[in-house]
Amino acid sequence: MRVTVNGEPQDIEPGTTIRAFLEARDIDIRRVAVALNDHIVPRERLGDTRLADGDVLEIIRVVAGG
Amino acid sequence: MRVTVNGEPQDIEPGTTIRAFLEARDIDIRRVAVALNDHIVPRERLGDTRLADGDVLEIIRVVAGG
Amino acid sequence: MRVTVNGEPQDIEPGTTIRAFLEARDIDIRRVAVALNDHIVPRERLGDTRLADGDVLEIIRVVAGG
Amino acid sequence: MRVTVNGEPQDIEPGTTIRAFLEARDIDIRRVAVALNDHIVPRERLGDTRLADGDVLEIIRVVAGG
Amino acid sequence: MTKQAQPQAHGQPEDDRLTIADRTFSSRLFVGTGKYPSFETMVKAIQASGTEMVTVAVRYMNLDNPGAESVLDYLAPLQCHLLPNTAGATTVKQAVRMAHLAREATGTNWIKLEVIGDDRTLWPDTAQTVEATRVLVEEGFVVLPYTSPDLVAAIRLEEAGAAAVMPLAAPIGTGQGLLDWVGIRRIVERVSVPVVVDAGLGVPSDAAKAMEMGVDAVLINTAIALAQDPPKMAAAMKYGVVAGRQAYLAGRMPVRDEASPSSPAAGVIRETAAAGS
Amino acid sequence: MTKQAQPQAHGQPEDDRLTIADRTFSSRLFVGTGKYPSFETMVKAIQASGTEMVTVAVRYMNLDNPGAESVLDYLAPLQCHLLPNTAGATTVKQAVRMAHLAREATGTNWIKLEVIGDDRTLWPDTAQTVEATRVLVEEGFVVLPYTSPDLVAAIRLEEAGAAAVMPLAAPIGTGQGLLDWVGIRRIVERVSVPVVVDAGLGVPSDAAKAMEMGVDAVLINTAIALAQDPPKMAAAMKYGVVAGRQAYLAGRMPVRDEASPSSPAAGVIRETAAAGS
Amino acid sequence: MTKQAQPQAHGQPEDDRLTIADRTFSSRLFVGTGKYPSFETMVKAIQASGTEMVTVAVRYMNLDNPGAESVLDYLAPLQCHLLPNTAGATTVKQAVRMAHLAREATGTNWIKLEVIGDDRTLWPDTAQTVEATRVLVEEGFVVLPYTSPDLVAAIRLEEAGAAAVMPLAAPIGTGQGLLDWVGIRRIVERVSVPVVVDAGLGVPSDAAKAMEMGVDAVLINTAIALAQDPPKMAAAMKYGVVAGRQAYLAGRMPVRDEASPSSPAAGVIRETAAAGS
Amino acid sequence: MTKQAQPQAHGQPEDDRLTIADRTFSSRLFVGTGKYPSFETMVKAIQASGTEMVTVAVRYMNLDNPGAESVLDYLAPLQCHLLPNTAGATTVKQAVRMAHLAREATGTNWIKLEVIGDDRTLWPDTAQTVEATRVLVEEGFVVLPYTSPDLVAAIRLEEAGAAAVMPLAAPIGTGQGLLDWVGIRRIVERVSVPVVVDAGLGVPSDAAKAMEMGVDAVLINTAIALAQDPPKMAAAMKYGVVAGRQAYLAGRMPVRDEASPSSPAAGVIRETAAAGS
Repeated sequence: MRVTVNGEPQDIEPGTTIRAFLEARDIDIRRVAVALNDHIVPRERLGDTRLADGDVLEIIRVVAGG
Repeated sequence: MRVTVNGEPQDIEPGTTIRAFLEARDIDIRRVAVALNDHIVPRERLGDTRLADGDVLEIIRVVAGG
Repeated sequence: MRVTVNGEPQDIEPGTTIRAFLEARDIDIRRVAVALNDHIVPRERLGDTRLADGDVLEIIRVVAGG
Repeated sequence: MRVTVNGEPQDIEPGTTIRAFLEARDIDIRRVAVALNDHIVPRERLGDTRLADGDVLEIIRVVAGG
Repeated sequence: MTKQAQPQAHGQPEDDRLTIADRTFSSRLFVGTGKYPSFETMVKAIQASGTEMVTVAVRYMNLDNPGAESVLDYLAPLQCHLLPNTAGATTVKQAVRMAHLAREATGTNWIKLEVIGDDRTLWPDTAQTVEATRVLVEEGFVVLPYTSPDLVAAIRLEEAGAAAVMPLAAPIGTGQGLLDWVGIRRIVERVSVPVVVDAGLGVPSDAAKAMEMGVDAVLINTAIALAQDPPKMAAAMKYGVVAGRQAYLAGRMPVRDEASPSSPAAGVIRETAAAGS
Repeated sequence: MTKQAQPQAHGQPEDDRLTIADRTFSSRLFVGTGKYPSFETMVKAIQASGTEMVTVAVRYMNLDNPGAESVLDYLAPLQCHLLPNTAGATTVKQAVRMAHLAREATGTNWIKLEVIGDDRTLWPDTAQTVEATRVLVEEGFVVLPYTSPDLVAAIRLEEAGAAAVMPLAAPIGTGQGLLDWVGIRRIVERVSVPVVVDAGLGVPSDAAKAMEMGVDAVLINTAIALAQDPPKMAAAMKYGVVAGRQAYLAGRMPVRDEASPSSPAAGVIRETAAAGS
Repeated sequence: MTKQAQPQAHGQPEDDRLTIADRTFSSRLFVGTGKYPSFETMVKAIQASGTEMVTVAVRYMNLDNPGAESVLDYLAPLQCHLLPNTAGATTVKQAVRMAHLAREATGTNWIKLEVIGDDRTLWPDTAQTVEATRVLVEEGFVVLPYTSPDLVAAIRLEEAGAAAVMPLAAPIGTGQGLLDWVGIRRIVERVSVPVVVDAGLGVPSDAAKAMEMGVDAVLINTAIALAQDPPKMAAAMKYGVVAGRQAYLAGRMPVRDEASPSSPAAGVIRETAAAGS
Repeated sequence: MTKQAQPQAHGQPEDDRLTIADRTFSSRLFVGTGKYPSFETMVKAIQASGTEMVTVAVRYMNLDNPGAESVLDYLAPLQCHLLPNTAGATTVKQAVRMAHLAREATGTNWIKLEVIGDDRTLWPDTAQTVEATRVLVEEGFVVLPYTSPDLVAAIRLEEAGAAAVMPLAAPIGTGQGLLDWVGIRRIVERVSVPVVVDAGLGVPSDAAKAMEMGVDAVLINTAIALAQDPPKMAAAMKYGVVAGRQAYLAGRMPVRDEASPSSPAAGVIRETAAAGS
């Protein structure tokens, strides 16, 4: 199953939740914002939102800036 | 019959054309622009446009400005 | 006997020392500089310097300034 | 016989006038100012002023400048 | 799309014409007609300025005095182009309406577009000015909008079809000169239509400085009209504009940090002959 | 003793001559002859400038090349006055000596006096310049000293008999413009001999600004000689000087804090007829 | 609606708090977190600055390096408010989206709104910024928009509900200082929400000058981050802001045209005693 | 002989002392005592300023009121150094005499030397100031001469033995700020004794700007004494001086022509997910 994450294609297991996807990559979910198909997924919903084929996922972090 | 000219009420004879109205006041029609009820009346139509009761007439001239 | 003090004529007793002159006017000698006939009189010499007729005395104080 | 001209030593014939010195070098005397041993020699005197051993001659011209 | 800040010197001045839309100008000075002590003085000043285009306004006629002298009677013999303005407008709708009436009254489709956003400073509302430009360009007007020195506003005006952009130097009528000259220069560097500095210039050195930066023309009213001697000041402005333009074409010397003598360093005359060698 | 910063406008430009000592000038632009790419370009620039007086320097002749072209060959046909300078002098004695030699070489008793106090910035030593002025005036020279924008130095130069005072705008050859224009204006207000701004001007707007403050003339060299097109820049400077002078005579509008419209406040056209009354 | 340019001196500095929306600040210096040589230096600089609010940006995570250190790890101990920005946005839609994501990522509804209209100069598009402000305010954000020194844009931002307006001093990252300080002052005089000067300040005197004009706070990033010693410069900026604010509250002396001695005119000591009377 | 305009950042502020002759100062702000509304206000302002040296003048005592309060009664508890001046002197002789009397009256051999050349502007006569410096240094005084921003005058003062040079920012008492800041900077770059900017500063940003250029200290009187709240303005000046000094030590960012974002260029969030690459 293929999804797009931050503009790049990624193959993942069907049924994967966003939270699982992030934790598998050691991403601290308290430090990111996530949008799925253009809609923001609140942090507390990441664990029960499953990715589907063709989904577009965006993972945003805070960086230094002026 | 009463019309409004440049914001002021004026009593005029029924059937008066704009041109007649202007000429009666010594206004050179080649030097003005005229709007009747918010629509510009081209100079060549001033002679055949008759004022009606309640009409709103605007007479504009060129002045010095920056 | 007449001397000039800060540009003004003053009559004083012959034999008056500068110190006596100053103290008679409640002037604190630790706070002034004194010139007699264009020469500065050091503070410690004020008590043994006597004024003579025609002397020109200048008494200078410190004032606020920028 | 040796003279100094504009800071450089030059060997010349005894008895040479300044005018002769200049003309021998194609220098237009109407366009220069000349000083001999620190004194200016007026143009009309160049012809009768002879150089002597050890003389210091300065030849000045007008140049472009601001 | 971008103009050079320092062009190679080129051509003769007589070839140095300014083209805006369909008109070509020899003079890069436009002049306003307001505020003169008399129409006679205005005429003399316009003549002295050498301008080829003057601004006028449109207003309701005062019907109590319909025979009042018209500025047009004085301007007609001068053979200048007219540039009517929308001075006084504060909304798109009002500005567009004034443009229509001005076209009817003057016969020209050129319009100096003003949409004021703040009454006290007469600062333009650039967002509405962009919108009004779009409307009027669509209707066939040649639009010269008065704007602030805001770069993006100028870019948007160009995109909306403005025939030129006219950033202000300082608030109208103040004569404070080029307050934000860096802002004006930024516009000159980024916009491809002509840039005309409008409003706030006070003296010819202001006009010259604007032209030296590559501004294409300037529009001056108060600084001439309220000078003690308006015709003489008009001539002064003419020369200032020419000076600045010629300097722009001539290519200025680079500014240097270090002093450098104008006379030769070699051969300096000594204090005394004896000091020689 | 004091000049007006803003005179009543007066007279025609043709009557507006500048007199320094025994010479009267129609042009208020003096031009230096150094640093041009060629004598031919220099001649064209001088002609384009309209100047009536040019500066020259005096130097030891290079005896290895005595027949080198003279700048005088090029200047002679131009009918300009010559103003020889003492450029390179750093002491009173040296400056005085250069003045003597310059007088002999050029036949004029006019001298642009320079006594430099700092080699890197070419800043004048005003104390020595005052002293040299005193000496040369006594000897019958017409002395035009180059000075800093220091007010008291300018006053002392006038007291010493200077025919004019020539404060610098910026260090020689930098083109930085009027760095301390307040200083220059202070001199204009307090000195009664003509004030000529010398050195550092870069563009015509600089020259115009100086003239608008009441400066009597400007002297320009590098900004013309090192422009990409020196004759065109010379013309630009001519116009800039005329512009500034005319503006000074015309009497500028007062600078205002508050905006004020150029078009009438009354009779502004409404957004819609219905809005009427 | 209008603030005083020169208030009566009042209160003690400890009472002089700045309130924006629901937050109150003792420090009037906000600091950006970009461009530091290291996070450690950033932390030291933030501490030295005494700031209570720092800006951050939001970006796509680089999935090739998801464990990269987070700026938040360094900021967390500092107890500063976060002010996320929309840097990089060029449209209303993009800015609004970035604001949403920033809110989710940081937990604050405060947003520094940037909508850039020109990539080269990073000049704001004020029309779109007004529109984005309207949208975000409606959604409950506390919006602090970055804007140009254009007066009417600032007024429109206030009307749209901005909690403060943040005009630029000079283009972002240039350190050129207050280019159009008259424009900034105009905004201060006409807008009633706090004015924060953002972008382009280079040195503490720039910050002090802004504060002296009545600006409520300044936001500085590059001038600290790219100083040779960022923590020391951060302290310098802190002092500059305090100096300017205190001076504003203290009420400056009026500028005078004429000199006036600081020491008494009477009783001046004569050259010689003999000169007496 | 020459100081760096931009030193490597170094040391801690507590190590950053200023030494003039035999005195070392932690504060780089000197304060004048004239013109305060009352001695009480003066004392509070001096305390708030953190200064370690204050100026005073000497005058003939008024014999009609010999018991008048002395400024010294108020200054004594403050533990500041006294710097008596020669304000009012217009000749070398008068200034030297005032210095002698000041030394006798105050017990210090430090003297702020003023020799005024023009009564209206209080402009210094630099030539006489150099001469008086020479005389007083020979007599063992520590001489701090007030001078103009003229470079060569400053060099001559250093050569004459001045312990510091004190160029004016603007005419005394005007608060006009750094009129010829380029002139001041030129002096900083070329003189090796401390440079103290004296006279004409109006606000802390003026003081900070001077310090950022490498000036060693500033002397302020009128701008504090005539502020609406002198003690608060004194504190503001203290912070302004510290800010400027710290910035000088920190090494400012280079000014850049081109904008440069403070937030990362990479990873900017797209308008919509669908827009994804």
